[in-house]
Amino acid sequence: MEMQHQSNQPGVQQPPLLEVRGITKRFDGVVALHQVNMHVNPGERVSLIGPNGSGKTTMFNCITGFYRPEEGQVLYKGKEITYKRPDKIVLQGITRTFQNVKIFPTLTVLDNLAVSIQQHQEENLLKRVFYTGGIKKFERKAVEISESLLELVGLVQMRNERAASLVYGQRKLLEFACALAPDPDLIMLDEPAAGVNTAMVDQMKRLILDVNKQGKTFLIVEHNMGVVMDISQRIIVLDYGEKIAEGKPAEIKQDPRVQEAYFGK
Amino acid sequence: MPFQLEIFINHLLNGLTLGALYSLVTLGLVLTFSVIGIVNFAHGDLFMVAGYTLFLLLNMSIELPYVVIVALVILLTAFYAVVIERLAIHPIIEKSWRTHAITTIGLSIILQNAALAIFSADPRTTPTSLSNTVISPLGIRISVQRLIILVVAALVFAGIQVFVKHTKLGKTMRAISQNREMCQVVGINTRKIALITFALGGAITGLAAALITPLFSVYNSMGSMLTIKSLAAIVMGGMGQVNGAIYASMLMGMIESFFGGYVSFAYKDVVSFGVFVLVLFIRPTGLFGKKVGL
Amino acid sequence: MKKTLKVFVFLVVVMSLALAACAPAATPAPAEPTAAPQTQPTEATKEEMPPTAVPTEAPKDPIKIGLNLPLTGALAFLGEGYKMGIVLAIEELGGAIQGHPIELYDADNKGTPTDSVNAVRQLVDVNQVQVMIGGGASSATLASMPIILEGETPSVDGSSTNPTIYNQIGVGGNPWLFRIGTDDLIMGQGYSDYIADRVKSVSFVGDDNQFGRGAGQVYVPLLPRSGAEVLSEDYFDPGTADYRPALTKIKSTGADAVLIVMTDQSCATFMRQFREVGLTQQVFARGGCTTGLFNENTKDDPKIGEGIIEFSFFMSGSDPDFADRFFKRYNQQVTSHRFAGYYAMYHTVAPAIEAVLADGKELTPANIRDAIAALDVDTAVGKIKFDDHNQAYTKGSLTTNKDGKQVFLDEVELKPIDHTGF
Amino acid sequence: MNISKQSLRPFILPIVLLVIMALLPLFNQSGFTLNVLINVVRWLIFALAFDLVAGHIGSVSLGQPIFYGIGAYLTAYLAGKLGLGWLGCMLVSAFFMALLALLAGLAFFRIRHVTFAIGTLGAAIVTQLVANSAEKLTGGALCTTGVPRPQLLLPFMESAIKISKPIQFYYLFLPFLILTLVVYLAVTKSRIGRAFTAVREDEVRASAVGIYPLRYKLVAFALSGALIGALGSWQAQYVTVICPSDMAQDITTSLLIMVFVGGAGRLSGVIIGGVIFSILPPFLQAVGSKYFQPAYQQILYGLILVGVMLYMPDGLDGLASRILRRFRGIRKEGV
Repeated sequence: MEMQHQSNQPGVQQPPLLEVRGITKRFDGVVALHQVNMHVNPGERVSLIGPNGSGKTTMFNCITGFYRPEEGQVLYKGKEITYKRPDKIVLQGITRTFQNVKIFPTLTVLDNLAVSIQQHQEENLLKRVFYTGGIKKFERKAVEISESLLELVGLVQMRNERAASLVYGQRKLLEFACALAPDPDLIMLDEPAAGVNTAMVDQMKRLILDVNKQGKTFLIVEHNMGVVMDISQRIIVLDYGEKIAEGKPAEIKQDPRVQEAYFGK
Repeated sequence: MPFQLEIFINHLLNGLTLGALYSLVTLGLVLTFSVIGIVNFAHGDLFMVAGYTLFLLLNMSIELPYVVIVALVILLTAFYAVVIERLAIHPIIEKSWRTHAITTIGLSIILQNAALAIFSADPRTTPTSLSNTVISPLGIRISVQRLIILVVAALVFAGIQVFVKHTKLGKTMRAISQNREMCQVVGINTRKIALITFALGGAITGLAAALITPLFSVYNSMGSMLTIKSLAAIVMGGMGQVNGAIYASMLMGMIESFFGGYVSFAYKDVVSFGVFVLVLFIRPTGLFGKKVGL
Repeated sequence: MKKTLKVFVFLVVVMSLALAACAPAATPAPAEPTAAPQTQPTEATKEEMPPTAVPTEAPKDPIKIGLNLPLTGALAFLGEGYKMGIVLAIEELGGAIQGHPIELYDADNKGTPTDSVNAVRQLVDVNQVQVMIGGGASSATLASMPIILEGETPSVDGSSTNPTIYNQIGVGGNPWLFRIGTDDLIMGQGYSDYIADRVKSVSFVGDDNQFGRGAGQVYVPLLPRSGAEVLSEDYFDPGTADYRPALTKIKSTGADAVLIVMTDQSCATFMRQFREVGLTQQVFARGGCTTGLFNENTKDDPKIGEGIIEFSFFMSGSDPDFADRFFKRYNQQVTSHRFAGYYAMYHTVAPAIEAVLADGKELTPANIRDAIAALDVDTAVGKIKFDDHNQAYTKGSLTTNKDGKQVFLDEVELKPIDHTGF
Repeated sequence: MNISKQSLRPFILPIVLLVIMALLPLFNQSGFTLNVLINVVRWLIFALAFDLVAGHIGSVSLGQPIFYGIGAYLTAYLAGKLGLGWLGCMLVSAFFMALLALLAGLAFFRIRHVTFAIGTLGAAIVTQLVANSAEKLTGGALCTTGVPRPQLLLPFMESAIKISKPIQFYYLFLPFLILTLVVYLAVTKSRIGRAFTAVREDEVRASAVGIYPLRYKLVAFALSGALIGALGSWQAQYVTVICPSDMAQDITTSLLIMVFVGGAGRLSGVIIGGVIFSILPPFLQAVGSKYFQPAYQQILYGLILVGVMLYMPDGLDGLASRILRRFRGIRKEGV
């Protein structure tokens, strides 16, 4: 199976960064995802859309290891990650945000970023206890990265505030910065534009495009169709746990199945 | 020791009454836990206060019939529960489980020591004429008080089933226990329901105390063990499932009776709590599946 | 702002409650018959009772007596009982000995070793008492013994019945601790023979605490040696237990008799259920099965305790006059702890202090210790005279219940016994 | 940068505390004072170790006295039967309690929140009941007695000093508090502490930043178990008697009061709570035993605990820092 993706000859299409094969997930007999296949290529901006309850967040959770799918595989850089623990998957280079914004409220803004970086710097627990010299260096590096990210999202002046004191939009930006912090290859955003004002939506869009230019891959779940159409290179549509369409934004707009799923007949 | 059927039946009956007793105590706790989502570590102490209430009522200068006294204890205990809810539970109801647990542990300290200061450490007995009247159906001697506990426990459990499934209030409680947020969204006053649930839990606890203390004695620190056994039953019964908690209470009664009777009394609590801890490890969702709510 | 106000109000409430906590002690409420007397009598002795000595004399130095007792926790009823006896003794002494007013200092040892160390430290170092009265839990006594030794303050103990203590006090190394109550081993020998003379087999049940367990360690090996088989041995949490499963088990063993080692309250509950199950064996008891409190708790049906034979020390039967005085004072029945507290104060500490004063010596802890060691007092329960292990051999008594009242059967002289191996 | 300034602040209070505690016996050497100080040390170590689990990873374990009791019983065996020295006993107890904590943690961290609290409470009761009933092993309700007291053998000394005076105990004990404070600070003020906070606040989010929650819970639990095990070992040698009641729930209650009234998860909070509530009971008893019946004292503690939960969820520490902040704010405005 893996052989397929190791063809690195020039001219042949690069293997996908993330590949999902035949994922099925059930909850107490209710099928949340059924035999879904999808992939994300390196450097791509892909959106996952669908009506409420169509299985988008479930798909996120299956990819990032929070759910264990009943069937199917998730491959990242050609390696299977299906039943790995969430923290292991993160360390391989996939970060994510959550639909209902998750930050650590009593940590400072800076520490929220630092804690997102630290696990990537040293993975061995023993090292963390006995290797103090390295720790100091790591810590300096973490602060450096965090500062530059705060500048990027515009939260520098809040650096020493407790994250609990941020307003909703700022929390979203912080969570976004945290997702960037460990220098991942794939960033998965769960509704980055939900619940924020138009200025913030524009800022978010700009950030995504800027970061993408630096070579980061994005997989985004989003409801705001304007945003989806603006930032996506490719769109995957789920409905009732099945993939019903896939294509460029313009194609998806025209697709009758998508219109039916969204607006009914 | 040869197997004797009479002894076995006796152990069975003992297990049944002990189980009925535990489940009556557990019932009040599991209701509040299920509907309000609060684990009340002072529940056993409420039972203790109800026990002292019974003691005072039985020792009044006017002699009231036992039925009236039981009714009074039920009403008063419901009232205590309401007072506790208003003063201590209401302000923290939206906070974390940690706050709930520590606040109710604080309540438990207050109640236990207030009882110590008022009634001294001497256990008080509250015998009624029923607890000394013994009948012997099928050659098994049993006091009328014990029979009443069995019958009332059965009636109360049946009543709860009917209440939850067929009354408006019961249905509302059930709905809240299954999805609190949704209920708030559709405009159900969950806080009012919380108060009513506390009162109902208090009433059941009062009933339990009024029936059970005549068989034993009431003393200030009796609540701790009752709370812990009830909590164990709730966890084994699947965190907030009323029926599960009742079954688990019956199971604990049976374990204690049979293990104590045939093996060792010193280790009977070790075994019943051991079973509880084991259940936690093997089936953290409880023995009886993971249906949510009442 | 509102929050700060709330916090302030809360602090005020806490402070006022702290003050309120003092109030009941300062102004004794009219005694409700069922409530324990607690501090009220202590205050009474200090404030309302003038020293009996000639009032024209200048007030003499007070005698400070420390109480190292479990006043909270599971054994609180023991400590309370002791205190009731001690307070009554002081009242009968007129609140003073030869013009020296008596001051009582409480220290709550909660019946645990750690708190017992704290309690003795407080009494010795802060309150600087001249003599202590302790009792309740043997483990607490054992833990406090090094501190008593170091603090060089005598302590009179009423009911630490663990035989281990015998080997460690007096010539055993600690000359400061005295026991007026005999321990399980001393009592057990005589009672085992008595039981074995009457029945061939016994089921043993006890409270699951130091009292019941300690007795079990003695009787379970001693009874077979005396000639009675032990068919079962069980312990129960005092008060909580539903005893029916145990009673069913006793029924199935078919023992000739039951030996109960329980305090008053557990015994009342146990016997009530014993009758419910319809058991008819002879009941032997050790502890609280024929006491006034037991009969009080079973007064609704006097048949419950009928015919129990109990062996005990400090039983009201052996000093009925004291039992009457106690009931008059508290409107409660005497128990062996209440009894022991009284005897520790009235017949042990007080005579020793009188002896010191009579010799014209100073009231130092050391002088009081010597006086206690030299005591030879006749009481209703026999001589209080200490052997070289600081053990007094008060008499044991056999009692039974008849028509809801305790009836005195016989006295038993207790003798020193070899304690090696304990 | 402000980080270096911040990293100094947490050391101020513990250093002040330690200096005061080390110097106090110079002014008052009564056995009572020293015993109170020994209790302060004991409760502070206990509370700090408890807070590592309850405050920092947010798992309120009501079973910590298990480690204390087993550590003590283990010491009775090691010191009494095998003749192991005091330090050896403490180390061995610490090691085995850390091991036990790891095993128990693997089982108990499968459950969470209030179920975890109830489960650990159940385990504590089982352990206490077993200690009460297994008379051959523990002496049962009659307790294990006669644990040898420590002997200190220093270099260049002919014979060992028998530790028996309170002052000797105190100064032998104090370094253990220093060690505990160092461990506590080293763990909580480092990246591990940050990860602890992450785990406490949101386990799902913690996983999403690469933290494996179970691992950190186990670290905290094992550290706590080791410290408490060593403490139990120490206490057994100080009091010489160990009873099942040493594992009783009122120890947990005291810990809850100290940590949550003081301020959970913050060193200053634990120190404030630990010091106040280990000094207050003996003080009230000694000064006002005539007025302050033990029952009233307990009621007062209960009221304080409930009141703090209702009105000052950050505890006394939170209140203190709020007042300080306001005070500073006013001063700044004035300048």
